[in-house]
Amino acid sequence: MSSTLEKLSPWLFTLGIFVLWELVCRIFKVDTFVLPAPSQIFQAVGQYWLPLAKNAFVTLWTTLAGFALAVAFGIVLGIIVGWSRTIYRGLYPVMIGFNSIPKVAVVPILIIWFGIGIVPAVLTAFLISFFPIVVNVATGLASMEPELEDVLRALGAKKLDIMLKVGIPRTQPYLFGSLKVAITLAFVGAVMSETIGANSGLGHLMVQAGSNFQMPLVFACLLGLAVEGIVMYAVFAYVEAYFTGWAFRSSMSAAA
Amino acid sequence: MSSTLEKLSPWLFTLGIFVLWELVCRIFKVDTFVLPAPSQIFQAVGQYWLPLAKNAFVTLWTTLAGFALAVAFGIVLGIIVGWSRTIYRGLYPVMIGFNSIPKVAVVPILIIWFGIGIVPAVLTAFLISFFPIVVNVATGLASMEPELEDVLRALGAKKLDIMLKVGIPRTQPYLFGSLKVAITLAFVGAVMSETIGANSGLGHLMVQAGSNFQMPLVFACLLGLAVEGIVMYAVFAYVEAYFTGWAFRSSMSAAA
Amino acid sequence: AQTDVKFALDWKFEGPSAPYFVAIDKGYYKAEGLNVTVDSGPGSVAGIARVAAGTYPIGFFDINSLVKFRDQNPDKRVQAVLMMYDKPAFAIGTTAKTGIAKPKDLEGRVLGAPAADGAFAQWKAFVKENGIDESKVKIENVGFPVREPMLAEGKVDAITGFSFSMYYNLLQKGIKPDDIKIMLMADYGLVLYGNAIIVNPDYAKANPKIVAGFVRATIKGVLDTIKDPDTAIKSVMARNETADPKIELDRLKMSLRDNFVTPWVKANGFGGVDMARLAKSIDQIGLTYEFKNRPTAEDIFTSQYLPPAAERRL
Amino acid sequence: MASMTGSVDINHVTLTYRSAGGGVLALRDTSLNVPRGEFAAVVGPSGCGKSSLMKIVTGLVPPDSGDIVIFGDRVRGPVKIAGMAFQNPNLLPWRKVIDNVLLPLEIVEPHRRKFRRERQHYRDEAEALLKTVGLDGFSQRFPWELSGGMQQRVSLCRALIHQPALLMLDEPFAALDAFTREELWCVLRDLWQKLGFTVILVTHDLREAAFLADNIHVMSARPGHIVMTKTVDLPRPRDLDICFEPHFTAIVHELRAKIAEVRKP
Amino acid sequence: MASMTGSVDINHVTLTYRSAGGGVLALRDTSLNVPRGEFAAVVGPSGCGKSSLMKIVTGLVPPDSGDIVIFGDRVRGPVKIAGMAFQNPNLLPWRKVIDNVLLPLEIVEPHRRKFRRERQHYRDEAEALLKTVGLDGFSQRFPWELSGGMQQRVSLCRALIHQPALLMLDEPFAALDAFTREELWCVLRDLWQKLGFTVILVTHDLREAAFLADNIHVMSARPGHIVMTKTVDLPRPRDLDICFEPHFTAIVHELRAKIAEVRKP
Ligand SMILES: Nc1ncnc2c1ncn2[C@@H]1O[C@H](COP(=O)(O)OP(=O)(O)OP(=O)(O)O)[C@@H](O)[C@H]1O
Ligand SMILES: Nc1ncnc2c1ncn2[C@@H]1O[C@H](COP(=O)(O)OP(=O)(O)OP(=O)(O)O)[C@@H](O)[C@H]1O
Ligand SMILES: [Mg+2]
Ligand SMILES: [Mg+2]
Repeated sequence: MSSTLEKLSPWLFTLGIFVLWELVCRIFKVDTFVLPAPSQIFQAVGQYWLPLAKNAFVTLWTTLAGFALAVAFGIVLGIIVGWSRTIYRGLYPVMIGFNSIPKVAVVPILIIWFGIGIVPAVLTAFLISFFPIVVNVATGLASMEPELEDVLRALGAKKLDIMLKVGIPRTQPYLFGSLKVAITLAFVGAVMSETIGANSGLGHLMVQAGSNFQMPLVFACLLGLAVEGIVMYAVFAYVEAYFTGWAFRSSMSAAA
Repeated sequence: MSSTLEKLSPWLFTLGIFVLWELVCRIFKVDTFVLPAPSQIFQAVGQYWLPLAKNAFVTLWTTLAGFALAVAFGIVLGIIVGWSRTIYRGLYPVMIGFNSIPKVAVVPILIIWFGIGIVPAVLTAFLISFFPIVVNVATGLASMEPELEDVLRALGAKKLDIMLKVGIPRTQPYLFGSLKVAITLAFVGAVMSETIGANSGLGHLMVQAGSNFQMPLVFACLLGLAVEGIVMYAVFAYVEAYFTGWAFRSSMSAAA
Repeated sequence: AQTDVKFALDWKFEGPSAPYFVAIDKGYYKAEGLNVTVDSGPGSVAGIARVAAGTYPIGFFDINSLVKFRDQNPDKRVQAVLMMYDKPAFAIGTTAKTGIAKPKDLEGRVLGAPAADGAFAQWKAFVKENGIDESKVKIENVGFPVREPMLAEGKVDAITGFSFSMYYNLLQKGIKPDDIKIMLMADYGLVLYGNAIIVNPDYAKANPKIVAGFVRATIKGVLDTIKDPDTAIKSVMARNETADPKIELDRLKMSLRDNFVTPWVKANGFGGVDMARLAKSIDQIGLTYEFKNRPTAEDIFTSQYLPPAAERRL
Repeated sequence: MASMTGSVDINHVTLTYRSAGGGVLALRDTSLNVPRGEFAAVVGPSGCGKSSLMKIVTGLVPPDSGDIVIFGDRVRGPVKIAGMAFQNPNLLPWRKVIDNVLLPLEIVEPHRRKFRRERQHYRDEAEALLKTVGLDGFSQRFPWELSGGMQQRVSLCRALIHQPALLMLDEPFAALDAFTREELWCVLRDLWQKLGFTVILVTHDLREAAFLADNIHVMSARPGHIVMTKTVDLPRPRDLDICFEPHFTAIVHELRAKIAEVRKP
Repeated sequence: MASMTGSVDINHVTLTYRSAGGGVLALRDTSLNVPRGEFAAVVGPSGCGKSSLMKIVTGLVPPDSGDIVIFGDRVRGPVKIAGMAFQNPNLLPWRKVIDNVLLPLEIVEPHRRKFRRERQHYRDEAEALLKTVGLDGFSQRFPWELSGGMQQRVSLCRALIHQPALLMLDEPFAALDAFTREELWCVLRDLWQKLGFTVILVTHDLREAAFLADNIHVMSARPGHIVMTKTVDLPRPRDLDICFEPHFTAIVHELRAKIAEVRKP
């Protein structure tokens, strides 16, 4: 495996996908209405870059606010759920139930309570994205090796200490994994809320473009979202490499 | 911790939430069209149990079909991503990008290609839910301890053997964790697709009820979804206990 | 001092929303002492709830949805105070190649209809008024995003929807203007009204002057828009960076022609209703929908905030 | 054995591990007394319950019956005054060697309180300790960058760093070559003589037991219990040369014979 | 030493571990030859590179320079003909003891092919092997239900089960008491004499090396290389009593002296 290939592979993959997409659109004469070709989408990006950038910025920061809430809350709730079997058994089903519900159903309630705009978007991003974090933190704590736990218990450490010094670090690779899932969900949540009630953001722009019959612009918004997701991923990948190098020692490790 | 309390806790929690909800609705006089009280919802369940049951069944099985696809594909893709650094680096960003896009935007395309009904619902459930599985499988493989890996390598085992005999079993607790996340997403995906194009399913029923302002019925549908999610969770919890007992040895383990 | 008023639209900022922006830009609201902000919305169903809950004091939504809302929530006395669309945009759309020319032709065909569609909600009434054998029409629940594409691809033979939405979506699908057939339900026996300005009851009770002022200023905006749509559309375009001015102008003109300026409006002035027709329209809703607390025409519309007829003449 | 205040006192302790595969009776009616400040060794065949005994003393595992009293306090849960080196090094893989060694100081009072303020001071102490076990220069490495024996030495440092009143060592020198081992015997001996803590050492090396301990307790095969206590009446301070004295050899042989006897059930 | 076909041949091997904390030169220009069927032992101070040498021979770690030839084939990656017992037992926690022992049979041909069909036969063999190391009755338990020494014995069984042509043992008896250890010496000796495989044994116990091996290779402190090869000229078959013979003791003492010398850099 040459390391140049490795460095280039994300770009090659992305390029490949766009080329494939363009080809499919041209060969099968896919309707713009159904799926615009990348060339059309990039044209829309060029034409509307200013509103795209402005709205993308709004979406980015509402998403990040919701995501930050989700991370904090998810870790704390994960610890609580990992803490007590009674809470685990009681709360888990309820959380599963809550998460099986499409958040679209919840957004209107949030909008009625908090008005349209940024608050419901932040809350939706939060509500939709905390669950994977809870699950991975709780799993990490529950599957702690008793041997490592004993190291701290033998020192008379309190449960919280054990969780913080062993449970959380040990589960870090999975915590970061769950963050990758959570950030994508947070974007979805924020955008969804924006489509239902907001005067700005990519979700708002998408619906507007849709009702203006501008499918390429709709897909330009989606592209913007994808780019934002990838940028956030790059940030995590960086932080992750710093924190969890110890976990990715496998010679087969693709992450390191 | 008494084990009776533990056994009852899911019921107590659920009951507690309903009681709280009812109280909030009554004390703050929350409008039915914003958030119906549980009493109203259960009344709707009683009144419409037949359509609820029929549509719930449709949603359940489309969801399960999509979820089954997601599990199979997620594990395979997780192994592939865990396999090669080039693929990992190339594919991960693309997947993140794809997952940052609300699937609502993709459903119309599926419906146009596959017609309305069950196929797009299954596919949406699949598309929305495979990502957490990939992430956790890939993380599990990437964070394999080289010591355990060496046990197999020393026998001249091939990479696939190492993945199957060490990587996957080792990551099982997290695999099951990701399944819990994935099943909830699968429900969300199926329902979403049903709201956009289907003649049956809880999503279809919800939209119908919503356009008639029958909020209690809408929430009865949501409740149905939550119940289905919880049932699936119970199934997993059972399977999980069988497969991953070895991982939950911690005295603090809430999962065991 | 200016009073802040939040006003909720049913949908995005498009050609037909010109009157409010005209009223803002020309200072009509300001003249009434109002500082109006306009928010886009998610459609009538969710929107009416927002007005009922008080998130917005005033909104612009479908009066037929309001009827159902009042039926489900009899104690929430949300009322319409200004009728905007004398004729609703509810329509059946089809293409020339299907050969459907009149309602009766729908028999034996497939009708694509989003379950939440305002137009589809009137389907049963339409069936009854036109003597269609309902059992012979196959109905498919197609969501909004796929409605027109499925018609264009021949997967369904006709669709329900708002006339101007369908028209432009079908144009986008590359169907020639001459091949697009739109049947306005109002032209086929439906007496339903369309969208109206509705108000939160508590707010209206506490601030009757504000509501009346809002209504008056809005009417001025409407009249200006009717007089000069080409100028009015600029007020919309200033607030929607991505819209195509030509399409929006077309859409506004179509809406003015079909919805705003009907013969009845020309005769009686803008903004009022014929209470007998409204009562009959409630009956027609009852054909599709099972009432529990059937509202009366008076429950739904009040003319108390309307300015004198003279101010409403075209 | 009469219990006296100020000793580690194990009274008629029984321990069964329950699991899906059926219960395992690990300890049966085991009693043992280690007076404060004594250096005790426990020897016995593999799988007889030595590690279990260590875990019971520190309160990590609760016995089925019987009780443990440490310096007057009954053990009800994990105790705070002990330092323990497990049979496996059990180093935390996400911490560098030095941070593994510092771990107890982040937990145990009064160090915990002072830890942030006096970080540098504690680091210096840890570095010094690592140096005594021959690991200078390895403090900034991760545990998996060390050889088996080096990991075990880090684990020993972690047990010692907070100068616990009771030191529990479970085969701490098993992965070391004879010379490193003997060096560390001397390190441990000197520390013990200087600080006067109480030590319970599990070992398979009878010479190690005889060289270091005041009393050597021999355990039977599983279910384990103490079948013999041998007092090592060699004078202190002891030097490595003592290992070649006939009396030393005699003690070792006596122990050997006893274990050989108890291994056959 | 001249290389001959049919031997394990390590030629001028150098190994550096590279890591964030800087490189560690573990092996420097190490050469070693173990003829086919020989029992070789490697001894040396802790951290000198013994485990690294084992990993290089089995191809788990590639050397910086030098090459390894096993029975005529150059090692380019993990080899298939070896059985290895690591210094850590490294049992897979999700597999019961018996399934851990059976693992090599699921991987290595020709067993792999036959594994499903002859499952029962293989299980019986594994049970028998577990019995020889004193673990009958523990086959249905999980690894963490075993004591340290028991785990090590399971690991030994796993290395032996598929009767590899080359057996690599990294301190396989370190966690065992003297008697169990000696018992297993005899088990290993008998197996070796019966099957005639090649063994490389890393150990800290010089008596163990002298009792079992044909040749004992002494490694220097890190960076490790072979500083002495001692041929054990005791007659075969050897009995445990041989450990008390003066010639045996002399060999042990010679080794001891050599290690003492090489430990000082
Ligand atoms: N967690 C556990 N679950 C079930 N059984 C256990 C567990 N830990 C130990 N045992 C059993 O208890 C017995 C004693 O184990 P222990 O670890 O105390 O032995 P030991 O004397 O330390 O042996 P060694 O010298 O091999 O380390 C063993 O037979 C073992 O199988
Ligand atoms: N994965 C690794 N990364 C970096 N350095 C390592 C790694 N493994 C071993 N080393 C270093 O290589 C040297 C030799 O290690 P090795 O494990 O071969 O020693 P050893 O002779 O087996 O010691 P012991 O008798 O203590 O097991 C040590 O100094 C160690 O720090
Ligand atoms: Mg032990
Ligand atoms: Mg080693």
